[in-house]
Amino acid sequence: MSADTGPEEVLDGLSRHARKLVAELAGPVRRVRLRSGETVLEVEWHGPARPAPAPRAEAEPVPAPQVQGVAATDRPVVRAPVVGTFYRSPEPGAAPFVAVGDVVRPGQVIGIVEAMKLMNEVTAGQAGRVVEVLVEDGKPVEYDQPLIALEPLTGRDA
Amino acid sequence: MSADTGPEEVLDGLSRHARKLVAELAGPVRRVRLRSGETVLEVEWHGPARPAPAPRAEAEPVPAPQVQGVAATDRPVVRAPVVGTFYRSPEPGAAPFVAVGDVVRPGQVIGIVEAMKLMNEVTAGQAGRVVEVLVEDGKPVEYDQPLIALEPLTGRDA
Amino acid sequence: MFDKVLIANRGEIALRVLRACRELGVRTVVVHSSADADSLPVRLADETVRIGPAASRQSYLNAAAIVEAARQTGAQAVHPGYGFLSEDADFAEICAENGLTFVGPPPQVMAALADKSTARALMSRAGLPLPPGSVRTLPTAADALDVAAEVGYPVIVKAAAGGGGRGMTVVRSAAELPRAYARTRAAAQVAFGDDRVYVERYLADARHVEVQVLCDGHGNGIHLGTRDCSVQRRHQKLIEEAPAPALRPATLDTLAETALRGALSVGFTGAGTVEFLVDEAERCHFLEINCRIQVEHPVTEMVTGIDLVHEQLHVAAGTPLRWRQEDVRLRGVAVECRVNVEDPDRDFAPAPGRLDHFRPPGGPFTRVDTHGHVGYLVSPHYDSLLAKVAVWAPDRDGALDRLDRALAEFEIAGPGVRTTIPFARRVLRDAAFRAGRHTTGLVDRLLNPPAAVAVPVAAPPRDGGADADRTVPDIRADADPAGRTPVTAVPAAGPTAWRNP
Amino acid sequence: MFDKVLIANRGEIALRVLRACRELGVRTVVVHSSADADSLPVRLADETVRIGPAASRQSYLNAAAIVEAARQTGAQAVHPGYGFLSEDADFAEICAENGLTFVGPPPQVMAALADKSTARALMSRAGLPLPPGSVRTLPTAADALDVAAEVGYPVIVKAAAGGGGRGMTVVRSAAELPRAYARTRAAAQVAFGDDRVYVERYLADARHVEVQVLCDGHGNGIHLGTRDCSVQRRHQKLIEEAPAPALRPATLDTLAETALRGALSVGFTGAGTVEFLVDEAERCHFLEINCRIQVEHPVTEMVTGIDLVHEQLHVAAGTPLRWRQEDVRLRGVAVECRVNVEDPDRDFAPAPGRLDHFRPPGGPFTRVDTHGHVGYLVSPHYDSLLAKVAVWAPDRDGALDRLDRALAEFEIAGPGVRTTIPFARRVLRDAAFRAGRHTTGLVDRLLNPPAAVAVPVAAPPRDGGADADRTVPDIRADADPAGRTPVTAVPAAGPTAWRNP
Repeated sequence: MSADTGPEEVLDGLSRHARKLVAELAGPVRRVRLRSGETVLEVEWHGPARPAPAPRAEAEPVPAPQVQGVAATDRPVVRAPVVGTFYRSPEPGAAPFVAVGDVVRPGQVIGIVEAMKLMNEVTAGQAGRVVEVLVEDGKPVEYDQPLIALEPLTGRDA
Repeated sequence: MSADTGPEEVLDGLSRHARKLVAELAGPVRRVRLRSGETVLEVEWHGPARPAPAPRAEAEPVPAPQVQGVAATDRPVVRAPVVGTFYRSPEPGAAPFVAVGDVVRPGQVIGIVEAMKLMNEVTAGQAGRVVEVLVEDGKPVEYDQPLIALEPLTGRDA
Repeated sequence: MFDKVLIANRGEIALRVLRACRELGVRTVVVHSSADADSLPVRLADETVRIGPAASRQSYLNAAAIVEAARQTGAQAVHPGYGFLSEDADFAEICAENGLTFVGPPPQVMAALADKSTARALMSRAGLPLPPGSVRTLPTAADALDVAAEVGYPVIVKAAAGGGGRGMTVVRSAAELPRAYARTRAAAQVAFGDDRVYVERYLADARHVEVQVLCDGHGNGIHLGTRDCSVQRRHQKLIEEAPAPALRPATLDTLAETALRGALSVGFTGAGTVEFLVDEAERCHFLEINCRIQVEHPVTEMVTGIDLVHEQLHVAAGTPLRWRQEDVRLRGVAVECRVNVEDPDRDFAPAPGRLDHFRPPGGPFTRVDTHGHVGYLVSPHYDSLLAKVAVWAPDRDGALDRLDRALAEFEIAGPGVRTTIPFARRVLRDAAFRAGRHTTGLVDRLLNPPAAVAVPVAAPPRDGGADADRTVPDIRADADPAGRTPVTAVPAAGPTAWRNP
Repeated sequence: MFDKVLIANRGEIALRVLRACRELGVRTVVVHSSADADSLPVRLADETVRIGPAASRQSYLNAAAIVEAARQTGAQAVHPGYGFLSEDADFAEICAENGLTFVGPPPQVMAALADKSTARALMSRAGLPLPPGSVRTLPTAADALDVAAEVGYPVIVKAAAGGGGRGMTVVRSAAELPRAYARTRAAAQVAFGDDRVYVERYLADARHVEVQVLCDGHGNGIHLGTRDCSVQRRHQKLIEEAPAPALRPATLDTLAETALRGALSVGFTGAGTVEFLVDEAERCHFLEINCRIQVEHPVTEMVTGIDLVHEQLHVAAGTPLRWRQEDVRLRGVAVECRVNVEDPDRDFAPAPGRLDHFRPPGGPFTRVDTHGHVGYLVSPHYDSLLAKVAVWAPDRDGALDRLDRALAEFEIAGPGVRTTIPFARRVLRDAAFRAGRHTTGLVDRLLNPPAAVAVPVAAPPRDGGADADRTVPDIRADADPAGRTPVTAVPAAGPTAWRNP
């Protein structure tokens, strides 16, 4: 189950996608077929299918883990490299490193996470336009917590 | 999931995924097919399928309950009405009530189950031709245990 | 010790007995209905025999099928668990006739104790304090009115053949009595085939305290201390603890010694429970003797270190008692919570279904007895008891905190499935309960906060199981407020005439 | 008592500490790696903070991130569990500098005891019996050969900075020694940044016996009896029990009193374990002191009724010890089995994977500590300990039968998942083990039935977790067979010079 993607993980992915597909697509699905390289998944329905996954999730009584501020969508984000306090600007009163609408380049500093009195610069891993700042200035963040959301650059931005 | 992933494990994975899929997807599934490299898993339902007990049982690692002599197929059977000892004939040495090939009518006695010195006649619930006697004479039977297997009568028998 | 024991029960108690057998090197035969073919006791048993369909009457209450299964498998003894056939003297006799050892007292002792009037007559002779009020059965409503007038309202009309919380009606005024009298007789006739009833004063605010005893077939007996089971809803115990809290040590000693004397006086053998009602002045009133292992036996095991099911089996095998009274030393406090698949928000209606999630608590001093598991289908055919969570701590506060912790982490979920855990945790937060000052009125107070509390009649009996372990915490008057001597009649007929069919 | 405690660990011990906090009304913060985001301790915690990626070095061993998480959440104390940072004096110091109470002894005590040579020098001064052989560190292979010749082969080369079964090589002849000496030094340099080693005689057939002590910050201390942990494979304990079996009561008393004296002499506070090797003549040799809660603490809890994690928290909060020595009464026998996700048929290789089935045992006197549940993905990143099953009975035979029953009903299954349960049950059937006459050589004997048993060197250290709770049951010679006085050198340098980095 380590690192590299084995057939196990590929199948996991295929099944997940199949489930999601069927849940999200309206109407009675008759056949689903997925393949990833050597791995294939195929499902065919006999009659009209009800959309089942929703009630299943609804009945889930377990409290969801307290994941704070995880971005709901698949848009690219810049995440906290350490647990600490997030600062949007280099010092109190200064202008923020980035604001919504700004275009960032890979390696550009977008904020600071202070941990144990150490200031850790947070840099963007990819280029993009800032569409949302997900954590307020001065708030605590967990490791890997999304800090800002980006959208990929279009031709116009580049 | 360490080390080598043999075809054994891949099949395990395929079955598990098939099971989970069918369990989670609503509606009568007709066919499921999974393949990983050289390994392929395909399930097809004959009629309007129940939610897949077959693969579920197959991969079940828990020792199966000690159900004795349950008929594997869906052919009609006559079952023991009580726990006790099954006798094929009315008394020792006598001819059996029925033998393979015999045609039985609803209500016809096909054997006796003795329990607590009480002789309980076992009667066929439907007409049919005896295709197999499932319990030997003098053997203990559980409640509801199949005793003889029938096949429905065709026009020729009737 | 036996080589092979047949377990004539289901659910958590079948598992409990199976575990004891395993630990003693005894092979197990688990008989089961069609509904339980895939249950945990069946999966863990050495041998299994399907004895009937889901309905208890044709399976777990089917004496002939059980004896036949024992014959088939060569089992030497039958452990009946609780409920079902566990207190059926006829079944014990059938076992004996078929060369099977019934794990329980001799049939004639069971028969005598099954009839409440007989039991109390016997205990009275043994010097046990009887409850004030009539135990004479009353042939007419006029007789009932006379007794009620004498002991004072509220009174309770009870079936002589009842027990375990069944066959009782509480009456608050003379106007209600004739109808209640007729209704109870009719219900008793249906339920027990015996419509004799008697009337006693009803005492809502007392404690239900019981004593665990253990007697062998050689005239030896010990007691294993007290349990308090006052947290009850409609005569069904919800939370039990050992020892009984907030009573004077002298009261506890008296109860224990009295109980043992009573049991020994009737030739009791095996594990039994002598039940009392204890009033505010710590006066004790004998209620009944139960001839089986109780649902709540774990709390006694936890404070004594004695495995009661092991001892039942040893006694049944003829071994002299392995413990002397001086070996029994109580340590700390144990509290058990029954987890029933019922919806506390819908008047505790059964809420069975398939368990998508099931993760019992664990950790220090925490014991769980359950037949539940992920994927288990809680059957509507049987009792709603799904699990028992019992904890131990050096003191009662610690035990209650631990129980709350354990219940909070118990994860049970599935479509339609609800449990009594939220209600039990409400009880744990109740100030009177925390102080150990609660009575059998506690649950009604929690469910009906306003003043006037209507004490409901016991639910109609359902099929077997832990249901039958319901208790009789209801009756019993305090000493007459006017200072009159309480009426305590002894039934005219001897044990056999009073035999519970 | 604290309002809020941060739990700096994972798996079953994080759950164990969380349960104790709940029972004491203390709010919990569970820090976790990305791999454990959906783990049981995280799901049950009041608050959680993700402190790093799966790799322990960047999460559970990341002192800065843990302290930062405590600051964020306002936790007042940090409970380190076992393994990871639990015996890291620097971490304890960092906690103190940041106003956090570290649940454990003072940093300087931890530092002194972390160095084996220093620890033994201190214990020698306190009058504890030291093992025969050298504890002087040896700068050259020639020195090592001299000492080995003096104490006799087999010998063991050990890193002064090692511990918990790490940094040791067994040597059977002079010819092997120079290479083993060089290899151990090199490995110690890599593992501990400290290549000092020493040589002692190796004694395979002794018992590993340890004493649980509990000391407060006010100079009070008690002992809680002994544990035997002789069932080990490559210095990893598999089955532990309390009290140590088949030893004379006088030996047990001496061990317990000696251990407590040693702990008090160095200003130890909290829960600690003093480890000894006991030879056939019941002579005791001090091994080391562990400054943390041990994996095997449940067996002590079961025979004493004292919750060790509660007491750790009380002591850390400054409360004087709540138990006097005369309050500690041992009762019965408790045995624990560690259930590791390893394949006994493939040399105990880790066998992690997703748990399709997971049903822990239950019932009387059976305790399970586990973070496992249906659907749990056993991570390859951490230790292989999945569950601990501990049972209690009045006597040892009963406890072993009960443990076997419990292990037999433990259902764990998933693709690729294997556990050590089958092997543990083999141990339970071993005649020498049943008789309590086994030594640390038992597992090798079972795995390698023929005569010549090669004692393997400890596996290379893996990341944190229960791994770090491995023990040092290996060294120590019996009295010299030639009757010479054993060599017992005391290191020249004081504690700080020996500080384990």
